[in-house]
Amino acid sequence: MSPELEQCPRSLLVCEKGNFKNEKSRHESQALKHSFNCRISLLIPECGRLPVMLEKVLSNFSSYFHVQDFPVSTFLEEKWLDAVKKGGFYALSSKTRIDEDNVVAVLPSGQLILSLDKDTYEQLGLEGRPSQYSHRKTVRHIVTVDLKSLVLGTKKYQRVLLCLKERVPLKTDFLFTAAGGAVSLLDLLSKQLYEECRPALHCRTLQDLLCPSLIPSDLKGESGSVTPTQFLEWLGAVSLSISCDNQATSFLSTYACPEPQSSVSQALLCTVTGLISPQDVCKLLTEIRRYLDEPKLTSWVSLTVHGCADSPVSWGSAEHGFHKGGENFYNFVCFQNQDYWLHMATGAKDACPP
Amino acid sequence: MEKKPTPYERVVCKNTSLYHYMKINLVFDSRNKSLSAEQFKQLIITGLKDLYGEVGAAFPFDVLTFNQTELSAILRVYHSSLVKLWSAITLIGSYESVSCAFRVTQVSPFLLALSGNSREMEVF
Amino acid sequence: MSVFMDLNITAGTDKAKLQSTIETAAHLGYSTVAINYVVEGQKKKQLIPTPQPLAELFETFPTVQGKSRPIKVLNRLTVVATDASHFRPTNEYKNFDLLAVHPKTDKLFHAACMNYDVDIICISATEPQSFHFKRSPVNGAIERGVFFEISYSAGIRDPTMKKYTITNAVNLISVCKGKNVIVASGAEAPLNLRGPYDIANLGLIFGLSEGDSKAAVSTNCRSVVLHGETRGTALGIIHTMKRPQLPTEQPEEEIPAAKKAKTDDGSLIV
Amino acid sequence: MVRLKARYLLCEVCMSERSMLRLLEEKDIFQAVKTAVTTAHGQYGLALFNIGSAVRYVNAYTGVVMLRFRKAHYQLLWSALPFITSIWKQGQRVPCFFNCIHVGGTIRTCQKFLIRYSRQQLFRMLPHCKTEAEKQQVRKAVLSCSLNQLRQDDDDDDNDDYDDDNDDDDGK
Repeated sequence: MSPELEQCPRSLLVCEKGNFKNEKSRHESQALKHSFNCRISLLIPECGRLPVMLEKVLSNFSSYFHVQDFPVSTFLEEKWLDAVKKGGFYALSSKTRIDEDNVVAVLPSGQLILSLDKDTYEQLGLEGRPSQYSHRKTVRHIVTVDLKSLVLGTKKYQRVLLCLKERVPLKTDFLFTAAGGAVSLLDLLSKQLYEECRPALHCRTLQDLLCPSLIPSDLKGESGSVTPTQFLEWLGAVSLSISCDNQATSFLSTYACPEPQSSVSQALLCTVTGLISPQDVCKLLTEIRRYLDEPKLTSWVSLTVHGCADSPVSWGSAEHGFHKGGENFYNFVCFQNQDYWLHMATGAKDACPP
Repeated sequence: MEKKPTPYERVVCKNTSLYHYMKINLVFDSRNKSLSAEQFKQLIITGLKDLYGEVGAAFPFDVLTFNQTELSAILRVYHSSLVKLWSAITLIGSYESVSCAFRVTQVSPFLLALSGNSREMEVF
Repeated sequence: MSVFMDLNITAGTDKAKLQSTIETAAHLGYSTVAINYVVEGQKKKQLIPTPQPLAELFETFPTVQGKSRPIKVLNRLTVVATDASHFRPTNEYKNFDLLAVHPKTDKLFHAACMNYDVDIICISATEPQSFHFKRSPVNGAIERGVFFEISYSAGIRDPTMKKYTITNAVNLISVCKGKNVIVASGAEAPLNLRGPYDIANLGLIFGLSEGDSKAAVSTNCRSVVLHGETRGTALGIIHTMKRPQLPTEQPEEEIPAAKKAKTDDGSLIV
Repeated sequence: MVRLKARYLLCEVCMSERSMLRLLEEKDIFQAVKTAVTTAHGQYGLALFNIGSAVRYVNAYTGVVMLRFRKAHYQLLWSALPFITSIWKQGQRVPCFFNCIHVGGTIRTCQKFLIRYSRQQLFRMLPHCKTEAEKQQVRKAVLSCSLNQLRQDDDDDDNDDYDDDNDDDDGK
């Protein structure tokens, strides 16, 4: 049939294998670079109840705050600038879509990122670079303002303030979170009408689950075990409660758990939804490693972290876009011997993960 | 006995996923229309057959989940027939001469991405 | 990309139906819709309808899915022209935000592309096109910033119409090479509407590229709306607003003393 | 003006009863192809078929037909040809199948191919001839089409009268 209808937008999957104890291991920096996470899910085989230690970490995730009609120029106020300089501060505009609207984000590195449509960019008058994922004509520009190097009262500061306050007084809904305790969002938001939200924790126990058998040393699935795509598909099937035992001839679905497989009597699936800071993810990862240090029935635990589809960045400050799906997520599989697998996936309009 | 840590390895795969996944649901004017998973799949096949003929009707795809009360489903389709399946679903306009429409919530090359779509979440 | 728009929602006579169609459009993620009033040219003295005041339609406009702002509604007039006399720019046309023409003959198509002061040229979706799209008028239209509209809902309402929709769309797109095309619904009921990403995918089977087909529901529609705003003025439109405290833009290099003094009354501190 | 590129498909209509071939008409072939495309590729196939497809040449003696499709989607339409199992003629169903013998970009290349092909067919006919008169006729026909070919290689532009050269000679 027509070949042009058989093409799909590209997707990327980066698979890594390493050991947590390796000094050069980048697992932490990779997790920290992924700034805006909207959901994590944890799968622990051979476990019926959430272990106390893990529960403690999960329930201690920092709150996030929702503010309506927050003017972007507020970030230039002195106390906000100070807060940003302290680090661990995250802000992302909400109810704005990266392929349609203006999206604003503040990264912990102190960068204020404005992903703007053509009109706004032209009115704003701050220099930016055209979006990498434009078509024919550039209709989206990315303006980056380094808030850390911005000093109150300088010419540059005045200019940014003028643009954001007078020329285009951008206002959107925002989500804030802070990690590390250096920044007190409650103080900062005292003048605003805000809503404090707690990340929502849900746990589900799955009975008699068919699990693919994983071999830590075999990342690519070359020696007959599961390939990364098969494994991720299976993880997706588990979290969406898709039945895995279908015959190849059945009418509705032919999906089956990849071979080699084994049956697990029970497994625990926990999801936390909300704006989750990367620091919290790292804490959880450390706790999972500690959990696996003790002898357990299971040989592995999986942690999936979903990024926000409408964030202007995916990893670090690499531009993120939305074509027909804005997927950007990563998945850690932690093994008992402190080995790990890391799968990082992005969609069509994304740079390659670090 | 400490084993030597496994060496670091990195593989970058492009377009690795053989399948694409679609989260869809079917809406009717009246609420009380109900259909089984088989009828649901048959409706899609009919749509495929109408738009792409016998060749289209033969595209393999899976209905991974089906929720009878919400008439929502997750489909799995080979990436080469995604565009055709999607367009056929788009152009389905009636079921048993009752007008209906498919709403596509999300399409992704990763099934896992369907479980964490920030656009669907209430908190944002 | 700009926001998603559906620039063709059939007005009809049933107000409740129109309301629910617009609500559905908002739910599907369209930020702007246009209510389409159609004038068939045949009748001698058909009155050009006056658009229904939007305030009568909704007290509060429905909120767009996933956003915090309400949907924007425009009015559009489509003149179905089988004869050159059918398209007469009168003052009544000025009541509408957008003006479209549906030429039925080769000559009228040529005239619509090259001369008519319209925003949109409609392409037939329910019958085979009676003429070929020629490159020169199509290029002329592209140069003038006039857009071609493919409407898809006829194929949803009546399955046998699909072939005409696809044939005419493929024909058009092979001539215009994917430029200046918008895809709109032409919906009469909520269930005729489809989501913007579905339409971006549907564009692929019309022969549009990935980027072009997404532009057909977003960026190109924005150009149409802007074209609609500028129509009637000479070349463009200038919004002027008084901003008393806005000082002149400062060049980055050293400012001479004379200029420094000028900015003293402004808010800029040097 | 940019030329709209086309692909010409030379097909042999194979029928069990050769006598039925004589009744072949362009519109029957067109209808048969259209139906097959609709069955195999649905409304989408039909929509593409409606753009610039035509039956350009029918030889009722040899059963050779030439179909014209747009280059952009000839592969899709071609794929429907093997599914043709019959042609409707005067309310009568005539079983047949299409055998595609050549795909060309211009009518001219198809014509050249057809002449070569017809000649081969004539050579194959030769041993089957029963009487000397028949043999002579075939030889003459072979000769005539090689002459034709020479003549045609000389004049470059004109290919309008392509179908009257080989109508008669391979009529055996």
